[in-house]
Amino acid sequence: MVEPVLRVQGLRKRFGGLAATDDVSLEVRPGELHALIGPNGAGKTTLIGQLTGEITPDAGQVVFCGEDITRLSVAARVKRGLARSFQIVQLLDDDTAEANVALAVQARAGHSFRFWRAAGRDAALLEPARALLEQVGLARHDTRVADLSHGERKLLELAMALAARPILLLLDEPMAGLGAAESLAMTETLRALKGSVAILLIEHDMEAVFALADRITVLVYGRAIATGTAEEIRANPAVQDAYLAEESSP
Amino acid sequence: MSALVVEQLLNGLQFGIMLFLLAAGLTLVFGIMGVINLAHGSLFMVGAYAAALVAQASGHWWLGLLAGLAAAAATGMVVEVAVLRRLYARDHLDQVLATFGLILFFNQGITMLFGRQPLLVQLPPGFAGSIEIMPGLPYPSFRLLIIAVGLLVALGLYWLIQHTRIGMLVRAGATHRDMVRALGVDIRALYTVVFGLGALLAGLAGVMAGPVSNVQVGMGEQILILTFVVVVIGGIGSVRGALFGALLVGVTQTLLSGFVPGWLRQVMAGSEADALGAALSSMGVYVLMAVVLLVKPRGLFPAHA
Amino acid sequence: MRNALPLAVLLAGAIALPWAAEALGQPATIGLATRILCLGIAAASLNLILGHGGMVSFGHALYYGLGAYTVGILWEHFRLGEPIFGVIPGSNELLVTLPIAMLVAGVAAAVIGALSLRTSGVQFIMITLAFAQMGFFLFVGLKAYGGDDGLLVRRRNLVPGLDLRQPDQLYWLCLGFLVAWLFLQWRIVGSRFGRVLEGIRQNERRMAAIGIATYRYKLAGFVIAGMGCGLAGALTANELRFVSPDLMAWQKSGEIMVMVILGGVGTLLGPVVGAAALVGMEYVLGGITENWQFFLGPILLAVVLWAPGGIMGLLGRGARRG
Amino acid sequence: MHIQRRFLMAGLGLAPLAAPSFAQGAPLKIGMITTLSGPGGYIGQDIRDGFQIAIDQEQGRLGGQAVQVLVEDDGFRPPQGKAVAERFLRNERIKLFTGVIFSNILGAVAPDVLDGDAIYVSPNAGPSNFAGRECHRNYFVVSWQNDSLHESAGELANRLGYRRMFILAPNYQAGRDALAGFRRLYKGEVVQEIFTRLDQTDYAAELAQIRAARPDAVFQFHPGGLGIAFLRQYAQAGLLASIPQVMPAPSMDAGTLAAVGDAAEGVNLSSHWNSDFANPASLAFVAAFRAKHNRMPTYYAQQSYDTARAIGAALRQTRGSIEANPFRTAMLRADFASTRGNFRFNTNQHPIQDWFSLKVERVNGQLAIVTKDKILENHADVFAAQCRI
Repeated sequence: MVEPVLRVQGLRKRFGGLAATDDVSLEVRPGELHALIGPNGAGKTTLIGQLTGEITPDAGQVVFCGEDITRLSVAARVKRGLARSFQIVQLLDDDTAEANVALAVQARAGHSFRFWRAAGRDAALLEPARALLEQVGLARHDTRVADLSHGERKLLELAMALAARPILLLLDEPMAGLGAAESLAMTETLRALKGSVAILLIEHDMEAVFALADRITVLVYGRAIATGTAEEIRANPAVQDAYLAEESSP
Repeated sequence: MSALVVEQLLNGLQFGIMLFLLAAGLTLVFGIMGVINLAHGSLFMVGAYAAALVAQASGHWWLGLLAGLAAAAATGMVVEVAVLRRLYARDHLDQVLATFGLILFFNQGITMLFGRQPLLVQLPPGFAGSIEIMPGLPYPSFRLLIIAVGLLVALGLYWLIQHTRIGMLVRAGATHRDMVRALGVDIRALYTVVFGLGALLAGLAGVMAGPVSNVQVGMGEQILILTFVVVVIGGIGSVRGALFGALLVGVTQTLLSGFVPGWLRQVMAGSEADALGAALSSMGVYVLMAVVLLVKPRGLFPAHA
Repeated sequence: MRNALPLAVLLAGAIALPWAAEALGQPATIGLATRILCLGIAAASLNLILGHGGMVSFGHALYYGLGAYTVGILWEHFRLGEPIFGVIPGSNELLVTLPIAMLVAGVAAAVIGALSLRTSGVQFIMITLAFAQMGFFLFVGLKAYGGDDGLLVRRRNLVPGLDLRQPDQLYWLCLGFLVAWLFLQWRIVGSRFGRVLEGIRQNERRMAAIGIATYRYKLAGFVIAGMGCGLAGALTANELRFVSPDLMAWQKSGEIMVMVILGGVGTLLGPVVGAAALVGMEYVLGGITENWQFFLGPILLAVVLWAPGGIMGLLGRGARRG
Repeated sequence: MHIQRRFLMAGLGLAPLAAPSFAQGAPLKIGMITTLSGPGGYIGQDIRDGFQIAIDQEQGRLGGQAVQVLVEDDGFRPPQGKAVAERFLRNERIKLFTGVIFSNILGAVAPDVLDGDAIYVSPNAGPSNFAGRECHRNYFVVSWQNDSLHESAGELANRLGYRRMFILAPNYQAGRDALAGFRRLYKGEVVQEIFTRLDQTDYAAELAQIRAARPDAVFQFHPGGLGIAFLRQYAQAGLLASIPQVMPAPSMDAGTLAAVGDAAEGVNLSSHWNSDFANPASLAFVAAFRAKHNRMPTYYAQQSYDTARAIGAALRQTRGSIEANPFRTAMLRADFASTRGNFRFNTNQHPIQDWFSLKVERVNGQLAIVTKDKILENHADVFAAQCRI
C-alpha cells in the first residue's frame, strides 16, 4: 500500500464545551482529489485550521509524507509542501496580482534575508509568477488586487498556493461566491491540476465535488461519519440523514 | 501584620481605585469603539478643574463634585461627536496623533484660562480628618471615601453592564461589534453615551484626586500611561479586568516604592539604595505588564473570545 | 527616475543651508536643522517597521536614548580615564562610539523585539512602551551617569579630518548619515526582505500561508529600526552635548511617531519632512505665542482628519493636480 | 513693555530677525531662560515679573543702561533650555543670561553660556558643582548656593530642639544637595532618608513610613507643586498635629501657601528673605510688586529682583558695558541695597548672607509667613574652598 500524503489520526479540538473536532481520522493518497463535505457547523474550518497549523489540536496526530507535523508552525508546513487557499480571500490588496504571486514564488525560493537587490525587477521571481497566473487563467497581471473581481481573486488565491509547489493542496471553498460560469472555469482548472498534486477540497458546491472528487469524507458535528467514492457516499444512509436533518432545520 | 503594612496596603488599594475609575472608561471606549484615546487624561483634568473652581466660588465641595462630573461628561461627549466619531474607522496611528493633538489643545487651553498655579481644593466637610482604623493607625477619611466611592462605582458598573439594556449592548459591542450594528441599534448614540460615561468616570477620578494631589495642568498625563497599563493587563474591553488590573497595579506600585528602598538600604549605601529603589519600584509595574502579556497576550480577562 | 530632479534640488538646498543661515544672520538655524536631521533618522527608522512592517512600536525612543547614552557614557569614562567595569575603555572617537551605539541599540532591540513580537495589535504597542519605560526608569536610577539630571558631554566626539565643534561641519556629517540611511532604507524596502515586511503589514496570515516564518523577519526589521534610532541618538548626543532620560521618555516615543504620521507613513521622505514640520512648527509657533501648543494641537488634528496621507500625501495630491 | 516675548518670524526661522547690534544707544539684550510651562510654570512667571520690577523702577533701564529682556520657556526640559541658549548666543549675540530655575536645567544651559564667553547671573539655582570645582569667573549666583537653604534648615532644627529627624527630597541634583546640606549643620540623628520621584503626586507610601518611624520632626524639600501635594497629604494623614515640619523656603512660598491653605499652619521655615522684611529696599519692592501684579511676591520674585539690581549696579559702574573683565569686577562689589539686608559675594561668586527662621501663623485670621529670628549670620557655603578663580 502506498504511504498516504496526509494521515490524520484521532484529532480532537474543544472550544469550551463544544467539540469542534471529535476524533477525526482521514487519509489523502498521492495524486488523489479528496473532498471534505459537511453541513454548516460541521467543524470544517476548525479541521482546516489544525491541518495548516493555525489551531493546535488537543489530541491526535497530523502526519504529512510520513512526518509528524502536529506541532509545526504554519510556515514550516508550507515549506514541506502543504499549501492552502482561503475561503475568505487573504491577499495583499495594495499590490498587483503579479507582485502577490512573485512574493509567493520568493517564499518558495529560500530565505528572504536579502536586503539590497530590488525584488520588483527580479526576473527569477517575475517569470514564474507570470507563468502561474497564466496557468490559473488570470489575465490582469498588473491590476491592484483591491481592483480585481471576486472571481479573479479566487484564482489568485489558487495561483499563490501553487507557487509553493505543493505536494498537497488544501482548497477551502474555492467556488464560494462565484457565479455559474466562474464556477465552471474553476472546476476545469482544478480538473487540469488533478493528478499532478494531491488535493483536499472543502466545498459546498456538490456538483463540483461529485464531478471532481476521487474520494469524499463527510464531516458532521466534528466527526467523520463516512469516507468513500462518490457512489458510496451517495448511497450512505448516515450521510443522507445528516443532510436531510440540516435541510429540515431552519 | 504591622500597622505599616496595613497602611501601605490601604494606600495601594486607594491608588488602585483611582486607576480603576480612569481605566473603566478607557477600557470600554477601547473595547467597544476600538479607539485609543490619549486624551482620556484631559477629561480627568477637566473634571478636577471644574470641581475646584466651582467649589472655590460657591464654597460647597459637593457642588464642585456635581460640576466636575457634568463638565467632564459634557466635554467627553463633545469630543466624541466633534472628533472621535470621525476616527472609528481609522487605524490606531491616526487615533494616536489626533488625540495627542487634543492633549496639547486642552493643556494649553486650561493654562490660558486659569494660569499655571496649582489650584487649592478644600476637602469636603466631614472628611478633613482621619479615622483610627487600627490602634496606632489613623487613616485619612477622605482616602477611605475614595475607596468607598470606587467600590460603589464598580458595583454600579457591574449592575449596569449585567442587568440593563445598555449594558447588554455594551457587552455585545465589545465582543461582536458587527452584530450590534446588525441589530439596528443606533450605534452612534450608543457610542456617545458610552464615551460620556467613560468621561464621567474620568471626571469623578479627577474630582477625587483634586484634594489629595494637585489640580494642575498636565495632571492627566502623569496618570494616563499607568491607566493604559491597567487596561492592557486587565484585558481590553473588560471592566472586571480593569478593576482587577487597577488594584494589582496600585498595590504593586505602592508596596514596591514603600519597601524596596528599605530592603536595598540593608545591602548598600543609603542614597544609592534610594535612587536604585525608586527606579526599581517605578519599573515594577511595567515588568508586571510585560510578564502578563508574555504569558497571556490578551490580558488577564480578555473580553473578546 | 521621475523623482531624481526634485531630490537633487532638495539635497543641494540641504547642503547649502549653513551658508544661507550665516548669510541671513541666523547661525543658530544650523543647530535647529541638525536636530531635525537627527530626529529625521530616528523617524525614518521607525517608519521602516511602522510604515512598511505594520509594527506600531510605542517605545522607539528607548533605542534613541540608548544610542545617546552610549556616547555619553563612553565620554564620561574617557574623561575620567576609568574603563567601564574595569575593562572597556571610554572613547571620544566618533568612529568608535557610533558603531558601538548602533550595536547597543541593536542588541536591546533584539532582546525586546524577541519578547514583544510574541504579541500584536494594541498589546504590542503597550509592551514596547513598557520596555521603554523600564529603560527610562533604569537611567533615572543610574546615579553614576547623572540619573534624572542627565550627563554632560563637554566636547563633541572627534572625527579625523572634521572639526565637529563647527556647527556646519556637524550639520554636514548628520546630513551625510541621513542621506546614507535613507538610501539604505530605500534599498531595503525594495529588496526581497522589504517585500516580506510589506506583505506582513498588509496581511500577516497570508505571509504565513505562503511559507514565510514572519516572526524572524519582523524581528530583523525591528532590530534594523532600533539600530537606526541608535545612530540618531548617538548623533543627537553630539549635537546637544548632553544626554538625559528625557530622550527615552514615552513623550519622545510619541513625538517620533507623530513625526512619521505627520510626514506620511510608509513614504521615504515623509518622516524627515514630519520631523522638520514638527520641530519647525514648535519653533515658529513658539516664536509667535507662548501658547503655541494651543494651536499645534488642532493643526495635528486637522492633518489626521483632512490629510490622511500626512504632508507627503498632500504634496502628492497637489502634484497630481498641478 | 520692555520684556518682549520674542519676535515674530516667518518660514523655518530663516527670515532675518532684528539685526543684532551693539551700537551706542541700542538697548542691551539680556537672555532670560526660565520655566514657564508645567507645574513649575508659576515660578518662572515670578522670576520674570520680579526682574521686570527693577527695570520698571528705572523706566526701562538697569544702572542707566537701556535693556531689553528676551524671555524664553525651557519647558522644564534640559535639551530645550540648551536649544534656547544656543539661539540666544548665536542668533541674538546675547552676552548676559539669567533666569534658570531648576538645577538640572542649569546643568545643561550654563556650560554652553560660559563656553560662549557670556555671563550668567543666577536668580535661583545654585548647584554645588558650580560653587566648587567647576566654578567659573563668568558665573554669579545672587540667590543662594543650594546647600545653604538646607544648612539653615538644619540649624533651625537644632534650635527647635529636634533630636530625631526624618528627611525627604526628590531624587535629583538639588534634592540630593538638600539632604546633604541639611545633614551638614544638623547635630541630631537622621532616622530615615527618602528620595521621592520628581514626577510624584501621591506621597501616601512615604507618609506611612514617617508615621512608622515616629521622628521628632520632618525635614522636606519639595519645590513648587510637589510641595503643595506633600503638605496637603501630610495634613490629611493627621501627621501635622503630631510631627512638626522644618523646611527651606522654596518648599513654602506665597503661591504654595495659597494652594495648601490651612494645612500649612505651624510649619517652620528657614529663608534668606521674607515679604515682611522692614528694610527700605524690600518695602519698596514688595509695594511695587503688589501694586503691579496684585499678589504677594514669592522668594523667586525677590531673588530675581535682586539679580536685576545687582546687574544694574554693575552696569552703572561700567557705563553699560558688559566687557567681561570690568563687568566682573563691578559685579563682585555688589554695590546695591539688597532686599535681604546683608549681601556680598564670596570668592566663588556666590552670596554671603544672613539666614532667618520663619513660621506660618495666623495673622488677623489670615495665614501668613512671619519672620522670627536670625539663625545664621554672614553664612557662606562650604564649596568656596574648592573654587579656584
